[in-house]
Amino acid sequence: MLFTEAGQLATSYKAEQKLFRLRQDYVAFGILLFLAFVALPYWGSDYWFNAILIPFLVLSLAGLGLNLLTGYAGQLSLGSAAFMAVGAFATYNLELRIPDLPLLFSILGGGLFAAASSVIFGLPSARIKGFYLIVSTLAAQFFIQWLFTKFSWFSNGSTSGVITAPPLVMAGYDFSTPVGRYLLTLSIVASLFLIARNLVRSELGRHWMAVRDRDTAAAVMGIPILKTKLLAFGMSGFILGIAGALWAFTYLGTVEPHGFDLTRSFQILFIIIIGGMGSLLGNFLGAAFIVLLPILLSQLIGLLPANHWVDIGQLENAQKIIFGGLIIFFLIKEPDGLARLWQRCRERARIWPLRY
Amino acid sequence: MNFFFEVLVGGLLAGVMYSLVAIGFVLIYKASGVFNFAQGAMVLFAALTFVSLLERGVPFWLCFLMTLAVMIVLALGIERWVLAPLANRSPITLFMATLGLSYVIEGLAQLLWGAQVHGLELGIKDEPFIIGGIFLSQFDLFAAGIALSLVIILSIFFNKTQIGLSLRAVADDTLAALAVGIRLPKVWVIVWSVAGFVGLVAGLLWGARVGVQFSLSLIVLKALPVLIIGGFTSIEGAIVGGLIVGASEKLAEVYLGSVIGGGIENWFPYVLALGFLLIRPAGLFGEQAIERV
Amino acid sequence: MDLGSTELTSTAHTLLPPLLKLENISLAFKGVKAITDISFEVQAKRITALIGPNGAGKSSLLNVINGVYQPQAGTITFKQIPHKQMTPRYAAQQGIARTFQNIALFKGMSVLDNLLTGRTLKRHSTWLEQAFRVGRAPREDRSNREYVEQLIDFLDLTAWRKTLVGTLPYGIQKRVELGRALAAEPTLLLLDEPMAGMNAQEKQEMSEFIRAINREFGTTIVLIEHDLSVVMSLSNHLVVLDYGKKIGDGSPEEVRHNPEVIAAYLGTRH
Amino acid sequence: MQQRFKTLSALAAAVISSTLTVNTAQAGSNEQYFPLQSYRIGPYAAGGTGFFGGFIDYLQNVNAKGGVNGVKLTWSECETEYIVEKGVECYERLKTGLNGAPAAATNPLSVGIAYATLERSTNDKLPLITINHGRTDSTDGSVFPYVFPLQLNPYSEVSAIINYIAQQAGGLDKLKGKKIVTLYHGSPYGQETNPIIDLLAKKYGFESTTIEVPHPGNEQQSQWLNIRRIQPDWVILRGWGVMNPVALKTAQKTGFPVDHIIGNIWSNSEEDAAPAGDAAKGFISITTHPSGTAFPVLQEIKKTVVDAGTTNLSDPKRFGTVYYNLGVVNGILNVEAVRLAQEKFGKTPLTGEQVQWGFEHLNIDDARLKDLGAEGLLQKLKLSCSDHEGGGAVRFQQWDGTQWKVISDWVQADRALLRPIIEESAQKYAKEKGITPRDCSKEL
Repeated sequence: MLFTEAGQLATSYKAEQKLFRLRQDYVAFGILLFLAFVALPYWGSDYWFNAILIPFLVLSLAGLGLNLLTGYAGQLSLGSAAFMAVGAFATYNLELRIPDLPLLFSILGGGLFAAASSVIFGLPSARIKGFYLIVSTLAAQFFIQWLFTKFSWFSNGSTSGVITAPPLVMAGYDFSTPVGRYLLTLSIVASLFLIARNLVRSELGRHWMAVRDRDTAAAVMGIPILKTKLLAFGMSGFILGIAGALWAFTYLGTVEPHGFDLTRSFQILFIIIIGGMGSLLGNFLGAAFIVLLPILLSQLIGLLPANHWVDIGQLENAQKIIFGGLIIFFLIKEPDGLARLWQRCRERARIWPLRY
Repeated sequence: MNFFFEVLVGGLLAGVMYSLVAIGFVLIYKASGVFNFAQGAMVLFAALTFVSLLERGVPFWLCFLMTLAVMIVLALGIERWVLAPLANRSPITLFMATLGLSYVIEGLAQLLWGAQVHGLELGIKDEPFIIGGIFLSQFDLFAAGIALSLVIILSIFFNKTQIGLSLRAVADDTLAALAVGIRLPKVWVIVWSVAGFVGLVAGLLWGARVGVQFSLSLIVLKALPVLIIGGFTSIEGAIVGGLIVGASEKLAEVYLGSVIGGGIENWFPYVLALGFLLIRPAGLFGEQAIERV
Repeated sequence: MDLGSTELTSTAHTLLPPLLKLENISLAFKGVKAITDISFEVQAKRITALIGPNGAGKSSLLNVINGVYQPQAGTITFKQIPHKQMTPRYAAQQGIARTFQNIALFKGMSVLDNLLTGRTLKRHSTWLEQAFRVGRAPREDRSNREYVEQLIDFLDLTAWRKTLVGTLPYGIQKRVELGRALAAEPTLLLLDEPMAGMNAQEKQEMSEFIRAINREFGTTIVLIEHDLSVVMSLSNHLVVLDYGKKIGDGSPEEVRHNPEVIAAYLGTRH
Repeated sequence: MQQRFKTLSALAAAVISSTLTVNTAQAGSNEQYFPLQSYRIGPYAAGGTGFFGGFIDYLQNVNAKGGVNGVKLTWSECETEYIVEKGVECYERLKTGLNGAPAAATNPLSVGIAYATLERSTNDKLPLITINHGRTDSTDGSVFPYVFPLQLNPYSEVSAIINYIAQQAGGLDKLKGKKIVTLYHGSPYGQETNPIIDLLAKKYGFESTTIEVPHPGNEQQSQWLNIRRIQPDWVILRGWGVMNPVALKTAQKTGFPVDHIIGNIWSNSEEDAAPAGDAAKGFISITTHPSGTAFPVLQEIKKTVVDAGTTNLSDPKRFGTVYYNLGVVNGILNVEAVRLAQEKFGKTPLTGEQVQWGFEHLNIDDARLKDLGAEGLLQKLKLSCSDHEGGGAVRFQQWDGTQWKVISDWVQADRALLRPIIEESAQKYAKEKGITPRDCSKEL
């Protein structure tokens, strides 16, 4: 029933351009929203909110930020974490220095600052291409981290450079409980994903993909290459910035510049490789994978009987190997990531019980 | 003024250490077009294997040979499970695969040998000595000597041996090389093994300098700007790039750092590399590619 | 099919000034000459073919015309405006569109999206309007979509509208690329070996499409093609290149009897 | 195919739900639980394996002697790799106890994780122990009731080092005109004390320069050339991990005498000195707990745990090293807090809130140190509502090429001088967070 499409034909181009074309998609989407906004807050435990759901949502958003740049516009970046840092620190300072600014505006402002810095470090993409661009993004990574560590102005004179979350109050409602932080994160993440969905289906989304697939051909068709790339950097930075602010304030509650180091950038890159480049759903799948796999592994290792032949802690090194191996595996076997696998499952389910 | 020269010379010598890592990149890039981010992990792996064997009482030269053997096995594995399946894929895909590879190698190194910090003594005293009022480090001079001999060995290898010549043929024109019967997988294994050898040498010198431990893999981040400045395809470029990066970052740390705040060494080479990139996209010694449409 | 085309006979000789005029164009890469001092004219609404052996500089010449390469010397006059050189974007804005020798489609996008990308210069809404689907954006979305759907019908691509172009057969990809160029409603269409690698029947089909485009849209076409039988029947005007120099220029009949062309191209080499 | 897929997904769901279920406390067990957010891999593994090795071995030792008043101690580990979000996940996973045994306190041994779980543990009423490190202003227990930077906070550390330098020079007044360079790790931890050293410089009239080493600290050529140019009397090394041996090696290379380098509390282990080889010979560092195995408590652990083959150390040679002994000290303090709280709340497993009372009333005097067999290993310690640090004294040790030799008696930090700064900072935090500080005069 869920996959019956027969008879649902789009009768106008307008109908085809709606958010979802199929009735089931609307139903499924509605159920999903209901689960996320109503059922989970009711059933979830603190552990689920604090340790799984919130980081999952934030990392999905960060994945989206990088995916727009790398998956859609084809510009490889190793500096995602730096723009998250800009978002977090800018939000913190906006909240601190403009007392009456509502929290939501501070977060949006943090996103805008991150977008601006992302555009600046994206400027060299006018001349350099491919993986040469990682130099520019790595420069961003190291420079921005240094900036926030070095100048304690950014952390309001805190000697250690650590910033802590402002009170999470919005429209008089306190979001500082685990459920509250979850709902706040979920609302922001959901809205940004909807905007992103519109964006990648719009003319700009096509421009990004055109630049990614064949930049010469794109130029020949009159697509302004630099503007298109910079818009990708900007949008990517904006979303990463908001993800950074959420990471700092709804997830951890506190953050230091070191929390946005190169390892984090790699983590986000892995999310989109595993999840699927150029796929919105892939961000969720990749983030879920990257959040859940270590927890599962560490739980499984915890189930092993303690003995002195194997050093349990050392076994955790296996996790690194598994991650690295999976990256290679996905690049070889499924370059389009989990999202593509999911799509295959759906296609198979659609024609079930037939094989093809 | 003496101080300036001290910083300069110290920086140049430190730069040689970066070059050592960068040479490994150049080899691999030339032969297989892969930008190998895992070179740092290979340095760590080689050094850790070496020092762990040494600590178990294996004599120095045997350690060296055994580690070399391990690096060759590693190269075989990489060819088989990473490079061959990814043949003809885009450079960015290959780069990301080496990112994954670096995780595998780092995890493997620590799984096998543990995470302790190991000291490594190569028997070179590091007492400073003074020439013309300038402090010089004996160890760094020694390292520079090793780097120089490494470059000579490699150039003999590439110019005089049969294997080396076929490697150069592949680097110059892969299709033509295939046509005359050079087998790519074999070439890859050889070149990754040679890169493993370079990694081992770099690992020993770096290990003696900073101790053999996890963060050795991070020196890859220093080698990157070196390559950008020198060009990905030239060993001379790696040396010159290393010298430029070493000298300029030390001078910047000392003179610029006192103005805008210290600790700028992490990003300064990148900004420098970016500057070079905007002026000479292929690096000082790299070949500029013409785009065909 | 109604795309506002004007009826005209492509063989009718016009006395209008040429749409495109190249004068003394020279191009070199790192000192190696690719094109030496080439001049010729392209009459509006006609089909001009560039022929010549591999490495003769044909593709380079197309690249010069639409601004991908910047020539070291010479003048390009398009619609009576002389230029030393153009950028690809400027050329596109002037109404020049093209296809590529090795298909340069956007592989990760569907046929429909590839063609829609061709309409880029027909849009005026900003990206913000597009992101939120407000202002001019929805209207443009609809009109562009309608135009592109007509093109899809015209090129007989309906079966593959939503397929990713990377997965399509070669011949279809060539047609999609033609469609993408056409979506821009160009004045001048440059086709770089539109029939390379095709069998006789596919070539026949492609020739029909090119002829139909020229006839129904009134588009001026410059194409590169190796198959002389196709070229002779399709084009009104031939320009022959060899080693970056022009060795022949004229109607198919004239070129067929040009001794230099026969020596360089038809006789000794093939 | 479809069937297999279904079975597989059902299986996967079962695994996920079973492994992700959080252990919830049930009544009935007679055990006290220690959630260990340990780290045994990653760049700082050497510290984690030593510290948690000592901690666990001490807990084993207590159990071998019948537990704390009959209450057995239990623990489980969760690997953090020193990564903040992993630490948070571990915290959330372990905080509710194990098989009915309630959690006593968390000991993440990481500044980052401590910061990230500070508010959480306060909300959950679970003491957060940051022995020898952590947030300096959490010393003020009126604002941070559940945070305990036991023995030594970062400010005290600097003050003690300056006092030692003064001792060597022959008095605080002799500091005038001296040059002291602080070489610090480019991280929040490294920077934390910079304002304090500048403050002390102003007060005592010495010249202070702070020089940053970017993380991780593989390359320090320019920093040490700079130091050579300044020609300081002393260099305070505020390092972490690889930065320490590299600093010593580079010092040697640039000709700076290593016996005028003083390592701080995280530059004081065997793992910091030994990899530098000869270059480390003569290096001085502070410690709150000497290394060595001569202390009765360590002999006891040797007998009940190490010789029994159940030591947590993968390399038993590390028994009695600095990190190991810090783990033992940490174990002693945790267990003492439990023991003390049991006196008030009864000899049963206690909640974190009850253990917090135990920590806040810790009073380890000479007699108690003797009972514990920890004389000389541990300093006297008295905690209160307003003072969550307690000690503030350090000893100095020198590396002789193979091991540390203690070279000074306890040197006390000038805690009275630091107190107003700490209070000011704590008040600022309280205001930012809307916390009403406790009135410590009313606490018993």
